[in-house]
Amino acid sequence: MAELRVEGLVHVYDGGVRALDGVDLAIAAGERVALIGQNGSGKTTLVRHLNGLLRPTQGRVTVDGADASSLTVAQLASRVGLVFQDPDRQIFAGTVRAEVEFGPRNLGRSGSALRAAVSEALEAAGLAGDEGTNPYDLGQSRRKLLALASVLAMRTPVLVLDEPTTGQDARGTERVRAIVEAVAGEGRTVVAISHDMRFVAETFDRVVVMRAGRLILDGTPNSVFAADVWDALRSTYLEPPLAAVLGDRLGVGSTPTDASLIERLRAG
Amino acid sequence: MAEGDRLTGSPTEVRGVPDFVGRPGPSAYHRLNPLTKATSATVTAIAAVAIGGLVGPIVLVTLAVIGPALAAGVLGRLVRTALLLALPIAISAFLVNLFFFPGAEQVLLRIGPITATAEGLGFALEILVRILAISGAVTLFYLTTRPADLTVDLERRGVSPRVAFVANASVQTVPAMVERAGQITAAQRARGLDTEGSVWRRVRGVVPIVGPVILGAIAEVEERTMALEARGFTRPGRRTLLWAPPDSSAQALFRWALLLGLVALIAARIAGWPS
Amino acid sequence: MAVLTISLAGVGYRYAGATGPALLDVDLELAEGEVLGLVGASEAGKTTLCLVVSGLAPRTVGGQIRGRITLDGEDVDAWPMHRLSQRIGTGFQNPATQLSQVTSSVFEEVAFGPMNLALPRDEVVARTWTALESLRIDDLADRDPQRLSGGQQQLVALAGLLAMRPGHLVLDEPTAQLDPAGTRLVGDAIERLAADGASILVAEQKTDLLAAICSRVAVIDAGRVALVGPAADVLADPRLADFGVTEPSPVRLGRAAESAGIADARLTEALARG
Amino acid sequence: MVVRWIAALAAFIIVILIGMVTIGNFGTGVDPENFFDTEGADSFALIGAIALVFAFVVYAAVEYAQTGGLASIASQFDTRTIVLMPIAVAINIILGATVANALKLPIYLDSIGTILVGALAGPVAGALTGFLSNTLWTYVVPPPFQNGPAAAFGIVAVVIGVLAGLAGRAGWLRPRPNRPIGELAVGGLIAVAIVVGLGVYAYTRFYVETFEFVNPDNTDPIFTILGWLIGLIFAAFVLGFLWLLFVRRDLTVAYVTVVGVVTGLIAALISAPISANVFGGVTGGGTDFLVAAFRQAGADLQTATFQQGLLSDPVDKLVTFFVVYLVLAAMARRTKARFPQGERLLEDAGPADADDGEWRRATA
Repeated sequence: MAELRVEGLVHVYDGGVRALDGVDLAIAAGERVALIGQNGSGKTTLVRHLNGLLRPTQGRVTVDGADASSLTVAQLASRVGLVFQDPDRQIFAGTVRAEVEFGPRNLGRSGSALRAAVSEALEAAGLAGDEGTNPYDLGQSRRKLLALASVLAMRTPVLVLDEPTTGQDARGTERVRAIVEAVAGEGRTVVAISHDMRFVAETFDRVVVMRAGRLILDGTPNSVFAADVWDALRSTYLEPPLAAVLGDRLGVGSTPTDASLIERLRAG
Repeated sequence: MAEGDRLTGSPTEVRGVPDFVGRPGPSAYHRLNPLTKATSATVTAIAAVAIGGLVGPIVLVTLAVIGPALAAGVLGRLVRTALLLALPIAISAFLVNLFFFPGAEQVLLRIGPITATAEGLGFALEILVRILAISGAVTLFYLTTRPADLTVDLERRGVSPRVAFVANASVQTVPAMVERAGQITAAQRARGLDTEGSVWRRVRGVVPIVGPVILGAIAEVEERTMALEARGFTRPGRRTLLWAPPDSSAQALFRWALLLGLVALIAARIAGWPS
Repeated sequence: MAVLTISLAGVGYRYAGATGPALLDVDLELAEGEVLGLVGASEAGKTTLCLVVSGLAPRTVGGQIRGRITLDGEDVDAWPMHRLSQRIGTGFQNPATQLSQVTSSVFEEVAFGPMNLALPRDEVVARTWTALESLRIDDLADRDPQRLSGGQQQLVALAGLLAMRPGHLVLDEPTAQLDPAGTRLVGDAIERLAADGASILVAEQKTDLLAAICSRVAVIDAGRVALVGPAADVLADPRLADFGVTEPSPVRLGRAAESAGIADARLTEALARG
Repeated sequence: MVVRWIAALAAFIIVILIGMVTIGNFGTGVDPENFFDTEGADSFALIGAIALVFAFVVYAAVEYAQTGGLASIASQFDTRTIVLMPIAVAINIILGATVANALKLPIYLDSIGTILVGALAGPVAGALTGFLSNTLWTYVVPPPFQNGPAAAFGIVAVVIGVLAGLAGRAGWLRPRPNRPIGELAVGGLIAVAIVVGLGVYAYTRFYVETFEFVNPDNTDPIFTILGWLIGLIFAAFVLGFLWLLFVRRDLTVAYVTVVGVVTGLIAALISAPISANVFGGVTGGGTDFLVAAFRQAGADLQTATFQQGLLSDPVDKLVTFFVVYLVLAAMARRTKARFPQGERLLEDAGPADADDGEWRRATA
C-alpha cells in the first residue's frame, strides 16, 4: 500500500498564484524518488504538503493511509522529516549536538535511544568530531550537513530533502549520496528535490519531472533521460546528463549514468 | 582598452537618470519637500499634547491633518490607518481614565467596586482626542512620503550617508525579517516543534524561533560588510546623489515658522497661560 | 610580454583568533585579460584566497597577512579598501547579501558603488547604463532588486561591480546557490566578459563551467596552491579527486571508458566536441 | 580633545539648570517646591537624558569645528556596525510589536537590538540604534507593526543604548564560566544586595504613601493582592536569574542581573514623565493594567505611571539583557571578535596575535 499518496492536489497561494494544478502521485515505502524541474514548477510546494506545512486547496494527501488534513504538523513530523535548503533558517542551538537533539526531543525521545540516534546521524554527516562546536563556526557546506543530520536523527519513515547537494563539494555530495543509500537500505522512503542531474541519475531509482504545477514525466532515470523526451526536459529548463547525450549520439540507447554508458559500450 | 575601461565598452547612446528614480507623488501635498511634511507632522503631534483640552486638538487636526489629507486624496486611507494605529491605545486610555480617575466625585456609573466618574470621562476624552491627533499627523506623513525621499533629502542637507543608510536599510529589513521568521517557524515545525499546543508549549517555541531569526541575520553581517566595502562604502565624506526632492525658500520659511510657533506655544503653556 | 597585473609572492593569511593560518606561501599571478579558475574542497582556502587577492582580508575581515601583493607592479599594502575596490571588483556566493537593501530599483542598486565614490552625477549614470547593457539586464532597470530570481540578482550584483570600472574581477563561487537556469544566465555573462578581455579570478565547484571559460586553473588544498597550469591539463589531472574536486563530465567519462578498456574512436571524438 | 569634553560638560550642566527652572512644573501638577518629591524625581531624570543628548551634540559640533570630521565618533561606526544596526532596529520593532500588540505581556522586549549593538559597537552606536528604532517604528514602519507612542520614547532608547555600550566596554558582559561555588555565592550575594537595596529604596520612596501593602483596609483588597502578586513576580524573576548563576556556573549572570535591573530603573525614571504627560499613562501595551491598578489605589497619574515603570522596566530589561547575553554566547567567536568592542565580549581575550616577523595587520 502506498506510503505517500497525492490525489488531484491543487494549491493556490493567497496571492492568486496556482502553484499546483492537479497532481497525482503515489510513492511506496522504500522508494527513492527525485523531484526535478525549474524553480517555480511547484516542487517545494508539493513536498510541503507531505508534512502538513501546506494544506491542499483541492485534492487529498495521505501518509500511511491516514488523511494528512486530520493530523497536525507536529504529528506528521514523526512520519515525514523535511530538510530545508537553507541551514541558517533553523540553527539556534549553541552546539552541534544540541542542534541535532532538538528534533528527536520534540518527538518525545530521550535516554540511550536519543543518544544513539544523534550519534549515528552525526557520524553519517561527518560531524562526529564536532559535537561541541558552535554551528556558526562551521563553514556553510558543513552547516548544511548539520541540518540534514538534525532531521536524520528523527528516524522518520519518510525523509524529504530540499536540494541537499547545492553548495556541496565532491566529498559533501558523496556523503549525501551515502546517506540516501543507507536510509533507503533500511526500507525508509527518500524524496529529494535536486538540480544536480548526475546526483539524480546515479542515486534515485525513480525521477518525477514537474513543470508549471503539473507532473510531465514519471519513471526510471532510463526512461526520463531517454532522447525522445529531451524536449520535455528542456521545456522545464533541464539538461540531460552528458552520459545520456553521448549514449544517444553513439546510438547505444538511454544511458543516464556513466556506468550505464560504459556498460552499453562494452556490450556493443 | 584604456586602463579601467577593460570590462565595459563605451555606452551606445547617452541615457540619463530614468524617470522612475525620484518619481514625483500624485498630488501637490505629496510633492512637498519631505522635511516640510515631517516637520509639520512632528509639530502637530507635540502641539496636540501642549494645547491639551478638547477643542484645541480637534481644530488642530482639522487644519493640519484632515485638510491636507483631503487635498492629497488620501483621507479614506488616512482615517482607516490612523484608527488602526490609535485603536489599541485609545481603548486602554479611555477605559483606564474613565474608571480609575482618582479623587473624582461625580459618579456616573457604578459596577461593583469600579466607578465611572464625570471627571474621568472628561480626561479620558481629552487623552483620546490627543492620541487621535498624534496618530493622524504621523499617518499623514506615512501615507504621503516615501522613506527614501526623506533620507535622501536629509543626506543632501549634510546628514551622514551612514545614518541615511541605516534608516533606509531598516525599512527594507523589517519585512524581510518577518518573512524570514515565517520560514524559520516552518522549518522548526517540520522538526516537530508544536506551535498549536498549549500556551506553555508555545512559550517553549520562542527560543527555537527567535534564536535563528537573530543568529541567521547576524551570520549574514560578515558577507554584507564585505559586499559593501567592495563597492567603496568606506570612502569618507559625502557621496553623489542621483536626485534630491525639490525644496523652496517658502517651504523653509514655513518650517521655521512652525518650529518657532511650537516653542512659543510650549513656553506659554509652561508659564501657565491660559488657565 | 603579458603585463603582470596581480601577483602574490609568498602570501600567507591567518584569521584573528584562529589556531593556524588559512593560507600558506601562495605564489600566483593573474595576468592581463586572463581567466584563472580556482578549485578545491570546501574550506580548503578558496574563499580566503579570493578575499586576500581582493584586499578584503585583512582590511575588512581583520586577521594578519604576510608576503607581498602587487598590482601592476605597485605594492597595495597601504591602499585603503575604497581605492582598491576601484581596481578589483569582488563578487560573492549569496546573491541576496550583495544587495545594498537601500534601493528600490535595479538602476539605483547598480549606481550604488559609483555614488559612494562621489563621482560626477553624469559619470555615475553613464557607468550604470554601461554596466547594465554589458550584462544585457538594462530591461530590469526599474525592477525591485528584492523581487528578482537568484540568477538575476547575481547579475545585478555583477553589474554593480562593473560600474566601479575595476581592472579585475574576483568571483567567489558565483553560481553555487543558483538553479540550472540561473547558472546558465551567470555562466554565459562571465563567458562574455572573459571573451571581452576581462581578467577574472573565479572560484567554482562546477568544473564544467570553468572548463568553458578559464585559460588557467589552480587547485587549492589545505591553504596551499597544490597545482596550477593550463585549464585543460589541470582539469584532466588524475589527482583532482584526491583534492576533493569533481572532474568535468567529459574528463570523468573519458577516464571511465579508458579504465573499462573501451577505445572507441567515436566516443573520444564526441568527448572532444563536448 | 579636552576642549570638547569641557564644552560638552558645560552644555550638560546648562541644559539641566534650564530644565529644572522651566520644566520644574512640567505642565501638569508638578510643584517646584517639592522638586525632589515623586514627580520631581522622574522629571529630573528626563531632563538629565535630554542634557545628555545636548552634550553629545555640542561635543560633535566642537569636534567637527576643530577637525572638520567626526573621527572619534565615526570610528565606532565601521561598516560591520552599520550593517548590524538595521538588523537590530528590525529585531526591536518586530519583537516589540509582537509582545505589545499580540501577547499583551506587561513587558516591552523592544530593546534587544539596541543593547546588542551597544554591547558590540559602543555607547554611541547603541544610542543611535535606539533612537532610529523608535523613530522609524512610528513614522515609517507600516501597520501592523507601526507603534504610535514609540517616537516619544526615543530618548529612553538612547539612554539604554549608552548604558549597554558602557556595560560592554567595561567587560561586564564577558562570559565568566565554571567559576568555583565560593565565587558564585559572593557574586550572587552582591547582586542580591544591590537589587534588594534598590528595591527597598524605591518602595520606601515611591510606594509607601499611596500603596499600603500591609494593611488592606486602606485600599481595595483586590489591589493589595495585586500589589503582593506583582512584588512576588518581581522577586521571583530576580531570584530565578540568580539561580541560573549556579545552574550555568557563570558569574556573568550576576553582572547581567544587576545591569538589567539598574538599566530598567533608569529607563523607568525617564519614561514615566513622558508616558504620564504625553499619553496619560497609557501606551496600549500590557502595562496599562498596572497603571490602572495603581490609579485605583489612589495614586495620581504621575505617580501611577512611575510605579508601573518601576515594576515592568527592571523586569523587562533584566529579561532583555539576558536574551542579549545568550545571543552573544551563541554568536560565532570570529564574528564577535571583529566588532569594535568585540574583544571585550570574548570569554578569554586570547593571545593577541602579535605582529611577529612577517605577519602584519591591515595598515589601511
